[in-house]
Amino acid sequence: MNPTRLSPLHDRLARLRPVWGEVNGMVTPIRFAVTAGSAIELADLSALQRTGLKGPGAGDWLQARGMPVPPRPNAWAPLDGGGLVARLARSEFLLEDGLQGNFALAVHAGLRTAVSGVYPVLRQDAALLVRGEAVHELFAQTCNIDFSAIPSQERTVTLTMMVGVAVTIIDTSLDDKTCYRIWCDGTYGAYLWDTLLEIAGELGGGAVGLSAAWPDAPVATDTPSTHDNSHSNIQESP
Amino acid sequence: MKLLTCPVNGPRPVSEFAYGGEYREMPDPATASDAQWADYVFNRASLPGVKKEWWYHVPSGTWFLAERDVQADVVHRTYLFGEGP
Amino acid sequence: MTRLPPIPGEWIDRTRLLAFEFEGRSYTGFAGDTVTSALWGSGVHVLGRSFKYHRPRGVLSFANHDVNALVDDRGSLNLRADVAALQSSMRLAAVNTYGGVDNDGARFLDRLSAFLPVGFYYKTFHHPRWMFPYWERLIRKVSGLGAPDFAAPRIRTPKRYDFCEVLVIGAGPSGISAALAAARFGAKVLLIDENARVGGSLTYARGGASESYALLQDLDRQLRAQSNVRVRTGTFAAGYYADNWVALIDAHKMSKVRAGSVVVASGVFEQPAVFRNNDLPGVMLASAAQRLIYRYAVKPVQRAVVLSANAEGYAAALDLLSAGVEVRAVVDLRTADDESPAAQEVRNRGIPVLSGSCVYEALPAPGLTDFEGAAVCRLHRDGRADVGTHRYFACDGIVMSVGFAPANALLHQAGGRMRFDERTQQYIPDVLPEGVFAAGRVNGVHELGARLQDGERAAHMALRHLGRGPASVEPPVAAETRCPSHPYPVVEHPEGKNFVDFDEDLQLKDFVHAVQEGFDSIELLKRYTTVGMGPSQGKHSNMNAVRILARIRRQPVGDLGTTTARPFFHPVALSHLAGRGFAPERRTPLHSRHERSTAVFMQAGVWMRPEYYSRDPKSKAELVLEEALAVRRDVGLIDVGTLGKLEASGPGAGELLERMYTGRFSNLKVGMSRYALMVDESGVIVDDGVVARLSEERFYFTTTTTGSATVYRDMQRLNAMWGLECGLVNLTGAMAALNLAGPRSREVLADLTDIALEEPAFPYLGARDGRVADAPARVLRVGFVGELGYEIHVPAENAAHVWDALMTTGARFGIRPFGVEAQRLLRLEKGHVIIGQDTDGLTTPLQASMGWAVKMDKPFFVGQRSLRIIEKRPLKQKLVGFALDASFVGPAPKECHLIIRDGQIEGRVTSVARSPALGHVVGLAMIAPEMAAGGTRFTIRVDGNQTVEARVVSTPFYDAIGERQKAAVPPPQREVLPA
Amino acid sequence: MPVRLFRIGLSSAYPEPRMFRQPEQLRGAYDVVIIGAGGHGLASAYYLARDHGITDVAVLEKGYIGGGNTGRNTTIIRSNYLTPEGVAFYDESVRLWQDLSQDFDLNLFYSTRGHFTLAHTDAAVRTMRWRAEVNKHLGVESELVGPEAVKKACPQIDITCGGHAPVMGALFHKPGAIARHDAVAWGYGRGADQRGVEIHQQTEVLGIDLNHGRVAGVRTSRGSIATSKVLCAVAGSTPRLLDMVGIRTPITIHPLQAMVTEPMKPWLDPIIVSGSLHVYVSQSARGELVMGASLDPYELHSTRSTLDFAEGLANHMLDLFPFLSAAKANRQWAGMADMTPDFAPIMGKTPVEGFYLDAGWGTWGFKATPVCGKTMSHTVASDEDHPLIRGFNLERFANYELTGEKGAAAVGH
Repeated sequence: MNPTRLSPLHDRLARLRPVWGEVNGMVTPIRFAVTAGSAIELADLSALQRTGLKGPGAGDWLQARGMPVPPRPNAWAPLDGGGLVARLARSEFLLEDGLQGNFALAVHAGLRTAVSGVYPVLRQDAALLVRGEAVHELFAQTCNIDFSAIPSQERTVTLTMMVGVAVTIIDTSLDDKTCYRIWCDGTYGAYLWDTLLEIAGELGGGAVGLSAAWPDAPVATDTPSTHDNSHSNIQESP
Repeated sequence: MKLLTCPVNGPRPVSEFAYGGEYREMPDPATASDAQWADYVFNRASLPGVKKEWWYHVPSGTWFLAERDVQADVVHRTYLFGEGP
Repeated sequence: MTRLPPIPGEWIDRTRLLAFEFEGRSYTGFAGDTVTSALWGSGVHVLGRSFKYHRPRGVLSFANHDVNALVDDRGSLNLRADVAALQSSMRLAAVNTYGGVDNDGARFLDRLSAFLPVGFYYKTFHHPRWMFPYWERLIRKVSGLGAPDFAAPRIRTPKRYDFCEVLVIGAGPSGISAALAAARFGAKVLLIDENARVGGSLTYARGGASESYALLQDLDRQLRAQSNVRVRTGTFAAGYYADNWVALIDAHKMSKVRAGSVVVASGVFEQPAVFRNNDLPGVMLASAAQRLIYRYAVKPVQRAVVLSANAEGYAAALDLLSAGVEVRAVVDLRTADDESPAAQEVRNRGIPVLSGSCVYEALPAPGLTDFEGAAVCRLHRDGRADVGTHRYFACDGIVMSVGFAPANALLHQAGGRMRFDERTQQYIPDVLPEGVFAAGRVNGVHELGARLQDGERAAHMALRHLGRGPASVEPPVAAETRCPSHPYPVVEHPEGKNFVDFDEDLQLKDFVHAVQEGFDSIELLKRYTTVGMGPSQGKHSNMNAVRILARIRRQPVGDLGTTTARPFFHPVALSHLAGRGFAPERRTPLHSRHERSTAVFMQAGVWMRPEYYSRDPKSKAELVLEEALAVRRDVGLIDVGTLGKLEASGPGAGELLERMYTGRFSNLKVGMSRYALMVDESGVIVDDGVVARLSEERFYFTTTTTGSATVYRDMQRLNAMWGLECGLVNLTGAMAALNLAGPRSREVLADLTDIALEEPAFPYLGARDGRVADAPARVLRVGFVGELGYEIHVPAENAAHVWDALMTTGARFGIRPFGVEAQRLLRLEKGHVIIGQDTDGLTTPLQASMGWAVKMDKPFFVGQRSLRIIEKRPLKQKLVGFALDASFVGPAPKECHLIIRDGQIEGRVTSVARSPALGHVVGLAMIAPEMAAGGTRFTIRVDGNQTVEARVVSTPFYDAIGERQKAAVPPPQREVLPA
Repeated sequence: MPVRLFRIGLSSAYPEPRMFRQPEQLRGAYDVVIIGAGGHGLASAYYLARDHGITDVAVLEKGYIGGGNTGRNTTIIRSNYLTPEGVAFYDESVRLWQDLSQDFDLNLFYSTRGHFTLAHTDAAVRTMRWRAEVNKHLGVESELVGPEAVKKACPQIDITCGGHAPVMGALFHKPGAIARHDAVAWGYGRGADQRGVEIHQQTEVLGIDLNHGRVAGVRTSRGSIATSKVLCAVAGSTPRLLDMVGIRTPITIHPLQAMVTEPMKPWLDPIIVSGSLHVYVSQSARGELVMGASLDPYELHSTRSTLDFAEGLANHMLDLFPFLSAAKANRQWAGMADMTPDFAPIMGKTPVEGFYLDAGWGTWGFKATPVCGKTMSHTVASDEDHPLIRGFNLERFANYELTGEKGAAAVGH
C-alpha cells in the first residue's frame, strides 16, 4: 500500500478547518468552513503528481517520449489531462499532471535506471494556485516583477523571489480570469502560505478548496483519511 | 535598485543575485611557487575599473560572468561561462 | 478669525468642521486644512519654538520645510504642521518647549545667544574633564525635538512595487505638460505630486487674477481624460536610486517604482531674505502667503510690507490685495524698476514702491511674539543698508519674494551635475544621466508658457529614451530674459538675529566666524556650522549659505562647487521603509510532529529545530540527559532534515567529489559511505558531511545545515568551470531525514523495512535504497552519536508518515524523540567535531587534528596547495580532547572559557559537557601544540575568575573502539541516572 | 556659563583664530609626505611633530580635511575585540581617546555610553563569551550578560525582537563610546598645523616616484615633491595609491552605508549592536539616532546609497524598537571601506622602502584614529614597525598567519 502523503501546508490548512478530500493519496482541502471573499482565491495544489529532470539530455529525452518540450528557456506547455511541462531556465524541467494524466509518474519511472545526460529531480514543492482580480496587487506587495507586462499567451515561466523565497511562477489565466500558479521549496511553504494568506485577506480574499479552485475536480470528498488532523476536521465541518 | 541581466532569466533586481567575487585564473598548483599561490589565494586586483566577476541568480541557480565597472556600477555585459566573447 | 470668504479652487471643505486642540486650547478648522492653515486661520501665530534659541516661529515656507512648527499628536513624532492634514480630535502640542509654546521656559536662551556662538560646543564643557558628563547630561536634556512614545505599537505598512514607462515627479505646469505629452504617445505614465492636489504654483500664484486658475482647470480636465496617466497626489519621491528606481512615499506606505525614464519637474523652493528678525511670526515667503490665501482661504496678515526682488513679488502683492491685505509698500532690493505687468499694476494701484531698498529689520513687540513693523533702508552700492535712510512701516507681516533655489535633490542623487547659471542666479542641470530629464523651474525655466513647452520637450526626450515618441525633439526653450533670484538677499545688522538656517538657528555672523576659523570650503562650512543638517536639509538655507561664503571669499558662486544632496528628499517614517517586515522561516516536514511532542524550538539559520522536548515539570538539563540516555540505552529519533542533501550523478560525479572534498572517494565501494571534509582555497575548514555511493556514477551526500546553500552553489560553479560531465541536484528541501539511533534501533526498523538490516548484509557505513513504512527510503548506517544508528532519508511528503510509524513501532522499545542539545552531548562523548563550534574562521584540518580525513596524495582538491604550505609551518594550535577528574565539583567550564598558562592565553574550550555515560566532564579544546600531548594537565579559567584543572585525553571519550555503532552491544555499565 | 563662552560673548570682535592655515603653495621637498588628511593621516602628522620632532611634513588631501570616512562613520569607539593583538591595539586607542579633548582644547564630545553586542543564537553567545574572556584577560572591561541586563540598561528594547530573534545574551563593554567625528580631524589638524605641519587640501596625488625600490618623491596636481618617506592613509583610495608603487594586497573596496533619523528627545543611552540583525545604533547629543548595518555585499568604489539598505535597517530597527515606527529617517550616506579577509588592518612597512601603509580599515578605522597616529608616526620616524602593529603586517597573508578578527567584526561598526 502507499504511504500517506502530506502537503507541506498541511498543518497550516488544518487550522482553517477544511472539508478534506483525498487527491493522489494526499488529503487536500475540498472547501473551507468559512468561505473567503473572491478578490483573491488561494488554493493548495501540492497534491498533484509532480516530477522534475535536468541535464543536457533532458529535453531530447522528453521529446523522445512524445512530450511537448517548450522551445525556449522559461516557457511552459500544457499536457493532456490538465497538466503542464515547464522549462526552468535552460535544461531543467518541471512536470505536473492535472487530476487526470500520469506523465509525471511515467517520467519518474522512466528515470529509475540511469540515462546519460538526464538526471531525475525529486519535486516536493508547495504548489499554489492564486487567482482573482486583486492578484496583481498581491504580487505588487510581494514580488518585484511586473506580471501585468507579461502576456499570458506567451506562456512564460518566471523564476524569481517572493517575500524572500525562491519561487517559480506561471500565468495560467484564461480569457479574463486572472490565474497564476506558484511553486516553492516545501520547507518554505508554510511561511509563504501564511504571508500570502494574510495579504490576500486584507485585499478581500482568502483560501479556497479544490472544489472552488477546480470546479470539475472529480475527487473523493470526505473520505475518512488515515490522518488524524483531517479526521477531526471532517467531523467539525458541516 | 540596481538591475542585473541574467543571461538566462533576463534583467532582474540585484537582490535576486549573489556576488561570486572576481573571476581569477588559478595558477598550476604543481608549478606555482608558494608565494605565487598565496598571491592567488589572498591578493585581489582592487583597482577601480571594469572587472570580470562571478554572479549567481539565486531563484534559478544560474552562475554567469559579468563585466562590471566597479566604480560606476555599470554592467557592460553578462554571459554564461564558456559562452563569453 | 482670519478666514476669507470662499475662493474658487480652495482646498478646504467648509461643510466639514473639525475640532482639535493645540497647546491645551480648542480650535476648529475645515477638512482639507493642514494644522498650520487651521491654526493661522484661527489667529494663532506662534506655532513653535526654534531648536537652539527657542525663539517663536510661525509660517515660513508653508511647503514642508517649516521645521520650527513641529507638533506632537500623542506620540506621533515631529509632525510637520505646515503639511500635516488636520484631523478631528487631534490633541497637538509644539515639540521641545518648556511650559508651552507661548511662555517657553527656555526662551531666555535667545538672550544668551551671544554666548552660544557657532560651534560653541566644541569650545567648552571639557575643562575640567570631570565636569563634562554633567554638561553632557544637561545638553542631552535640552536637545532633540519631539519625544517618542515608548508604548506605541509597531506599525506594519503595505509596502509595494510599482512600474511605469514615464515617471513624472511634480505636477506643476511643466510636470502636467510632460505627463500629457508622454500620454499622447501611449506611454504608461505615473504623475506624482506631494501636494494634496495637482497644479503646483498654478494653485496659488495668481497675481490677483483668474487666468492661471482657468489654465489649471483645463490641464486638470485633460489629465482626467488620459486613461494611461495615473495621478498620485499626496505622494513625494523620497529618493532616486540606481536604474530609475524611485521611492514614492504617501501617507500610508512606500511604493518602489521602476520607471523606464524619469522626468523631474520638482520646481523650486522659494528662498528667504536674510535680515534682522526675519524669523518672527508674520515674516513669510510670498509663496507661503499665497498658499494660505488660495488653498485655505486664510488671510496671511492684515498689513504687509512686501520685500521683493522679482516679478513674482509684485504678483504676490496683487494676491495680497485681492485677499484684502493692506500692502503698506513694496520694497525692492533692485534699483531698476520691474517692468512686469504685475509691477505696473501695483504702481497703478498707488502702492508705494521703494526700489534699491531693503528691510533692515523686523520690529517685534516686547516678547517677540507680536509684530509691530518693518524698518526699511536704502541699499548702498556695496549691498549694505544705509541706516541713515531709515523708514518705519507699521505692519503685522513681511512677505518675502527675493528668489528661488531648485528642488534638484533627485537630480543630484541620479548622478546629475549642476552648474550655477549667473543669468538666472540658479543652479541648473549641466549633465544628466541617461533616462533622467528635468523640466520647468528646476531646469531654470520660469515663464509659465515656457514651462509648459519645457515639460513637453522633456517628455519627448523621455519617450526617445524608451525608443518611441516623436522623430525629432524640439530644442531647449529660450533662456530666461529676466533674473528671478537676487544674487545677495542678505542684509547685515550689528545685532544679528538675521537668520540663514531656521532649523539650526544660524545667523549671518555664524558663517563669518566659521570662515574666520578656517572652515572656508562649502563642505567644511556645512560641517562646522551644521547648515543644512537639520530636518529641512537646507531647503531654505543652503543657497544663502553658498552666497554668503562666495561673498566672504570674493569668488563667484559657481566656483565654490555644490554640496551633494543625499536621500531622503523629505524624511521618511521607519515604518514606511520597513513595510510588513518579512522574516522568512524554514520548517522541516516534521514540524507539526515536533509541536505535538511539545518540542522547544531553537533557530538554526532560517530553520526552526527542536532543542529538546519539554515534559513538565522537568528541567531542560534533566530532559536533555534523559533524551541522551534513551539513545545510549534503548533508541531515540531525531529530525536531521535540515542537513544539506545533494546528489551528484554522471561520469564526472566521482571526480567532482574528489576535487571538492579532502578525502578520497574514487575507491568508495557502491553501497558504502564515508566522512567528507571540505576546506576553502586557503585550507580553512568550511564544511563536512557524509558521501554515499549509490552506483558507479551516482553519489548522495550531506552538508552541514548552514553550509548547504553555499556548498551547492560552489559545486555548481566549479562543476561548470571544470566542465565535468556531472549533474548536481539539491534535495535539501525535497528529502526529509530522520536519525534512528540506539541499541534497539535495528529492532525498531526491522519491522518497517524491506531492507536486510543484519550484518554483514548492511554493515556500518553501508547505504541502501529500499522502503521504510512503505515509503521509498534511502538508509545510511551512521555513527554520529556513537550507537547503532540508521539515517533514514525519505521524500518530504512521507516524512510525517514514517516518523509516526517509527514512534509507534518504537514505543515498546522505549523510543524517545531527541533534540539538538542531546545530539551535541552524544557526539561530544564520541569526540566528533562540529564545524563552526570546534573550529573557527581560520581552523585548518591540521589544527583540528583531522589530518586523517585529508588525502594529500590525491592529484588535486580545493585548498590542497595551501595545505602544502601550511603543513611546512609550525602549528599554532591543536584541537584535543580533555577530561576533568571524576571527583571534580564546582563551576564547570563553559564553551569559550580560556586556557591559561603563566598568565598567557594558550587556548580555549570549544565544547564541554558532563558525560552521562562516563560520569565526568569531557570536552574539546583548541590548545597550544606543545600542551597537546596525552595526559598533559592544563588550567581553564572559568566564571568568577576560578580555575579548573583538566588533562588532555584521547578521543572518543566513549566507546573508543567504536564497537557500539558498528554492532549493537549492551549499554555500558557505568551510568549516571538523572537525579 | 563657561568662561570661554563669556570671553567670546563679551569681546567686540570675534576672537577665534583659524584652526589651520591654507598654505599658498607646495614646497619642493619635505621630510615626510602623508597622503590623506583624514583622522589617521592628521593624527600621524600630529604625533610625528609632537612626539618625534618631525615637523617638515606635508599632508596632502584630494578633497578637504576629514571629508572621507572620518566624516562618514557612525563614531563608535570600543576595544572589545577577539584577538590579543586587536584588543591591545584598540585598548591603547581608547586610552588615548580619553585625553584628546584636553590635548586639543577642543571638545570632541567623547561620550562613554556603554556598548552592548546582542547575541540571538547560542553560537553568538559562545563568541561573546570568547571575546569577554580575552578582553578581561587583557584588562579590558567586557562581560557576557543576560537579556535582563540588556533590558535594564535599555528598557525600551523589545528583547524578543518581534518574536523571531530573541536576545539570548550580550557582550557588555563599559568603555564603549561615541564622539564627534569631524572634530577629531580638526583637532589633529589644528595640533599638527600649530607645530608646523603643512596641510594641503584640494591636492591630489598623481604618482609616486621610486628610485631603486625606495620612495623618491610624490607627483601631485599642484606640483612635484621630493621626499624619502610617504605614509599612505587613504582608506577607500588605497588601491589607487598601492598601484602607484606596485604593491598587491587582499584589500577590496565595499561601500558601508549609514542612516540618521530626525532629532528626537534623547532616550537611548547605550550603544546597541546586533550582529544577526545587522544593526548598530547610538543616539547623538543632537538627539539623532545614528544607525548602520553591515557592508554592501559586492565590490564598489562609490559612496552611493541604496534603498534596500534603508529598508532592511529600518525593519531591524523596528524589530528592536517597535515604538519608533513613526520616527523619520532623515538622511542616508555611505563611505568606502577597504576590507581585508581577516577583518584586521594592514599597517607598517612595505616591500617599498620609505612607503608606509595604514590601510585595511574596513569598518573599524574611526575608533583606531589616535593609536594609528601614535604607531604609524613611530614607524615612520624610526623606520621600525611599532610593537602594537606587528600582528598587522602585510606579510601575514603570504605566511598564512591571518589575525582572525572576523568573529569580532562580522558586523561593521
